[in-house]
Amino acid sequence: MSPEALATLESVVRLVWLAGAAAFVLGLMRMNSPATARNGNLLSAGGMALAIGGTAVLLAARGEAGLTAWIIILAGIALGGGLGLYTARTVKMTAMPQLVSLFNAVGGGAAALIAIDDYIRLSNVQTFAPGGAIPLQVAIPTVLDVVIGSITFTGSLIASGKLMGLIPGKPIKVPGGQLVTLALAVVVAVAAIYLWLGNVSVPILFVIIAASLTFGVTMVLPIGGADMPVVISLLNSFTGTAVAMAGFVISNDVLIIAGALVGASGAILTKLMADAMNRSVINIIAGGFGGGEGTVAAEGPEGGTVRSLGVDDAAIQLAYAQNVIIVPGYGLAVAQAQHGVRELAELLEARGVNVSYAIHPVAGRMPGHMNVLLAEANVPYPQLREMEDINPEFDRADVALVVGANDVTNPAARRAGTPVSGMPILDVDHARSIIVIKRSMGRGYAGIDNELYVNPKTGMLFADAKQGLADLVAAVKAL
Amino acid sequence: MSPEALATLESVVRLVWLAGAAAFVLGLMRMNSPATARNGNLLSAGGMALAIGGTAVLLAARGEAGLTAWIIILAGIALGGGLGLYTARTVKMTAMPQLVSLFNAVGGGAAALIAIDDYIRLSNVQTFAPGGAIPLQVAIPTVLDVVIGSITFTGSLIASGKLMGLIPGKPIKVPGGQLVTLALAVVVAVAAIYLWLGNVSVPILFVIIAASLTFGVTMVLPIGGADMPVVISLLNSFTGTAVAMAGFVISNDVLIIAGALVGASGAILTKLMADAMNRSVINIIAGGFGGGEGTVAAEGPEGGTVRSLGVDDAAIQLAYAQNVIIVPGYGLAVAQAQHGVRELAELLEARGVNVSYAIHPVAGRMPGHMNVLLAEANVPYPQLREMEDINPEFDRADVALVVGANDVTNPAARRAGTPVSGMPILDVDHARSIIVIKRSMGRGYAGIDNELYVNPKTGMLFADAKQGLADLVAAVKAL
Amino acid sequence: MSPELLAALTVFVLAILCGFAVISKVPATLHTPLMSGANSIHGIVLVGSMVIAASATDLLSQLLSFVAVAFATMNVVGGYVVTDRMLQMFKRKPAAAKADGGAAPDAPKA
Amino acid sequence: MSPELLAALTVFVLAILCGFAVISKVPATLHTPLMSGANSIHGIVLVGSMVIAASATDLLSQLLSFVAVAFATMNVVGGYVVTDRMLQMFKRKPAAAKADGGAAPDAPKA
Ligand SMILES: NC(=O)c1ccc[n+]([C@@H]2O[C@H](COP(=O)([O-])OP(=O)(O)OC[C@H]3O[C@@H](n4cnc5c(N)ncnc54)[C@H](OP(=O)(O)O)[C@@H]3O)[C@@H](O)[C@H]2O)c1
Ligand SMILES: NC(=O)c1ccc[n+]([C@@H]2O[C@H](COP(=O)([O-])OP(=O)(O)OC[C@H]3O[C@@H](n4cnc5c(N)ncnc54)[C@H](OP(=O)(O)O)[C@@H]3O)[C@@H](O)[C@H]2O)c1
Repeated sequence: MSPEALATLESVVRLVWLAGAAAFVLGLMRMNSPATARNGNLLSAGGMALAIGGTAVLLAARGEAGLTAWIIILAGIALGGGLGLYTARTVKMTAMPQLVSLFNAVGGGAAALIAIDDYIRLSNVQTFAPGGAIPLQVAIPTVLDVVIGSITFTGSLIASGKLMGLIPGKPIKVPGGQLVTLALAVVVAVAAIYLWLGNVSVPILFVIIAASLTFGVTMVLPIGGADMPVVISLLNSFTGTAVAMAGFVISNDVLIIAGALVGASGAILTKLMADAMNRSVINIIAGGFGGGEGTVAAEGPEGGTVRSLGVDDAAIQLAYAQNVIIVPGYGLAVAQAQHGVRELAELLEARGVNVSYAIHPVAGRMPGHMNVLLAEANVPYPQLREMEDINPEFDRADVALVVGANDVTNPAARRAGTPVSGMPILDVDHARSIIVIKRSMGRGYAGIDNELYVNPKTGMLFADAKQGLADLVAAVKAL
Repeated sequence: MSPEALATLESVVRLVWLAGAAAFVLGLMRMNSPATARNGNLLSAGGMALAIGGTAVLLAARGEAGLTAWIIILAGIALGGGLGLYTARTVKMTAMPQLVSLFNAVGGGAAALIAIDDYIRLSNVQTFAPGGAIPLQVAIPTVLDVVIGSITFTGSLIASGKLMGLIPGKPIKVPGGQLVTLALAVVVAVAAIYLWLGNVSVPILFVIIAASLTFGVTMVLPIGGADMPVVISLLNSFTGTAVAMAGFVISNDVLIIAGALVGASGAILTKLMADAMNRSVINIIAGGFGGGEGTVAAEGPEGGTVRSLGVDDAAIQLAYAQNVIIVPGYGLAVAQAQHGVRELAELLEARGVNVSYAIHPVAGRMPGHMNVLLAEANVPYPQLREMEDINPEFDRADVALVVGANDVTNPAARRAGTPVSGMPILDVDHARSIIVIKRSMGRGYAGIDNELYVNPKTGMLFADAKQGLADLVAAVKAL
Repeated sequence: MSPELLAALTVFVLAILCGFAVISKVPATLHTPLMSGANSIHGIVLVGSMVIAASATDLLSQLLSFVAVAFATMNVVGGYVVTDRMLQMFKRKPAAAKADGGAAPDAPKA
Repeated sequence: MSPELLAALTVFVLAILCGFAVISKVPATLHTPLMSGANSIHGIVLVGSMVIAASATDLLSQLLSFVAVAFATMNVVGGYVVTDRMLQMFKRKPAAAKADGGAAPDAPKA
């Protein structure tokens, strides 16, 4: 290919990359609303295909890649693509967050590898020309990429492991704790400054890598499993930043744009996620009250009596109500009771009862958890009502049926001074009567008692969510 | 200043410009919500000050500007700044759109002047080196800048004149109409292609300027005065684009960024504005049904009887109601009756009536018109309720008091086939009883009869809004 | 295509995307202030006007750039001030009825 | 600071602003799919991995770039597919109860 033709091709490929980057932005924009979200994801995927295709054409035209290089590329794509496709296709809906975290880990790893490879090559060149330093504008993004990418790699793996249950979900205190973390940070900082001062040293780079990889582990281990979605989102933002740095290292605009885009949007998303739980990101990373997964205490809240309710009573209340609002929570997800709840709702609707679902934004353990589960059980989308939307309607509800939800219904959130204070809650206590299905008087994620349970209007139906719903269905049918 | 120091300064100023551009984006972002909007505007202004200050420092350091140049700059700033400050400070709230349009005109003019000046200079150089063409990557943005900037200049002036009443608000049919417009477009296109083919000619540039200036006039003249806010928004987006082109012409990133930002956000805003009126931008530009400003017909809608209501009856209904919803419209703005309506509301509240205001997004003649007017009259912000928010509450309202609103309450919008079909309306007809203050059975902006007025629940209080409200206040006091 | 032009195009496209993303779900109430706020931003053309004024040597150039500077400054100053005045109206608590200009009711226009 | 670096920085800053602007008022329901969607986007690192793989000559570089390509592709392919699966759940009308995988209820984890 003639030099002019190649130059033109380079320009064209750069424009193609730009088009790809634009598709990412437009795709994310469309993912802001449920109606266009899927389409937005496809747009983004199209942009990605374009960018990758353009790269392949450019590399082929440049002709610098030999047979080995092509084999490496194609084998890598086949291997990674196959693994990605297989795991993404077969994962269960409830196991998605851990998979996303895994994908995030490899993305961060790839970004770090680019900088590592680039640095080793540059250092080889420098060895032949001693005294010549690696310019600061390469050294800075290289080190940042390696540090952030490595932290993301191990951090995301740990997060994924916690969610898979391979690593205990409980906060694990690292021996030495904050001291170790501090020491690692100091090592990284000193080594980075050493390299930025103009010294070229691969061993020092490996010190940075090792310290950063360890840092990723010690950062995520002490955080409770229930906080993992926020942590994953944060690490996702990190990967974006690492990719942008990789873009600076190899002077590639599309990496810079896409990386910065993810870095920034991921940061906002992390904040939104934390906000929805009424916590700060700092608080989560520092290891908050997370990890106390249900069934802690068995005593009722002081000063109130708990009224236990039989299945038949509950069935009658539901069957003869006009308006029923179902409030699903984490317990429903754990018990995989989404199909049971749908069955009950259909039964009630067939009897002329109005049924809707009140979806708290952070019900469950990841944002949108309830929507995904109920959608999986084919609950019609319009029946799912968001908190702000449905809260006024509890006043008109005859029965609120709470299934495995706890914190998101706790009226204590309206007072100051409790761990849930300030978190917006579902106004379940405004309903004419309340039925709560859970196994015991156990606490929820925040680890505090729920005043709703001692409300005189409340009847407790102690059961596993799945079993309790099945019993209710049978009882309603028998009426 | 040494060349190295100057180079460093250039880098710094470019970073300052970038910071300014970032402030524009962040400022616009904050202007998305009423709580942060003012702060956002200040942030944007701060970015602007930074960018201008940086430019001044850079020009001074370069030392290429002589005394004359500095006098020109300072005199220009003093003149333009003084005019801008004075007009902006003294304008009445109701006259804001025409002023914004005026500012838009001068902005577009300045953008066009930059390209014109640049072209003339380049052509002088080219004359000395005959045969050398102006490169396409300069010629294209130059022509685009000149065309768009010129159209904006005259178009915005006409829009402003229409709103000021200097030019009749009615659609003015240009003799020859679309033919003239088409001819102008052809002239511009041919001349542009001539220049892009490598010919350097200042006279041809002036042909383009003249044709574009005329095009701006013929484009806006046939559009009705009531559609001007949308037109101004569109021209605003044009100016942004022209400024971005000016940035390409003189290779200045901050002009490109800020211009493109305004071009794109202005385009979206124009679409949102048009959407809110249930019209398309194309439809507006092509000159729709606009311009029929009130008082067209005097006959009542067929098939219904109109019930006229006395002031005292109306006062009693209002004074003994529990919930009153006030629906302000264009007539209230015209009659400057915002203070009267606040007085009546306060009087009613003192008697224990719940009063709120239902604000339709396009009530009046510019978006947010009603909010601005009522805020000016010190109506407490929380009493202003948006359409989606208050519509369900009409069911519980004892009286809906419609003041000079027409189209936004017309139930015909719920049916297909009328000019307002599909426009969301205020559910005024759901109120227990309805009082309408207007001068006659005259039509609104859309030029159709309002079925609300023949609703048996409706009583018409025929009066100028200001006078009618004053009478009502007196009558309520007398109770 | 020169690398500079490519870079400028990249910047252009990204700024357009920013513009699209920024104006997404705006309440209609804020349409007019937003239009006005965006209007002030294109006053950045003042930077360009200053640059051409600084290098203007012949009379025509000086005249053109003087007008450009004056126009652009009017756009900047007037734009921000008028936007601020509009937004002042949105404050939640009317801090003690202030006797601002423009409150004087005027003869109806229509 | 070289002009290229300045240009790259400009692009970086603009992309950050785009990122901020894009995620503004998102319903909590979409937080997880959005996170996953953003996660796929940084799979663009595959482009960088391909570029270094193409110029890898020594064994170490080849190894590193092979791993990078595989990692990045896994991120891209898996990311988009899993996001799409999540978003499929948001369709309004469940088109005839489809017997999708993952519906099989599983033993509770807690
Ligand atoms: N969505 C997110 O993004 C996210 C992320 C991290 C943390 N969080 C936090 O998670 C909490 C969510 O609130 P939530 O009300 O959904 O859940 P929750 O407060 O954690 O309570 C769940 C309840 O479900 C019951 N339960 C557990 N297994 C059950 C089973 N098999 N059958 C029936 N009931 C069962 C438990 O009581 P028994 O043991 O008595 O059965 C427990 O009290 C909030 O505090 C939120 O801040 C949310
Ligand atoms: N807000 C925007 O951005 C915008 C922009 C362009 C167009 N529009 C359009 O404007 C319309 C707005 O609806 P709207 O209901 O507010 O107004 P409207 O439909 O235009 O009706 C206004 C009514 O006010 C009455 N009126 C006029 N002067 C009056 C006075 N001095 N005292 C009392 N009443 C007076 C008129 O009836 P009488 O003559 O009988 O008194 C007229 O029917 C919509 O069609 C909308 O699409 C809005």
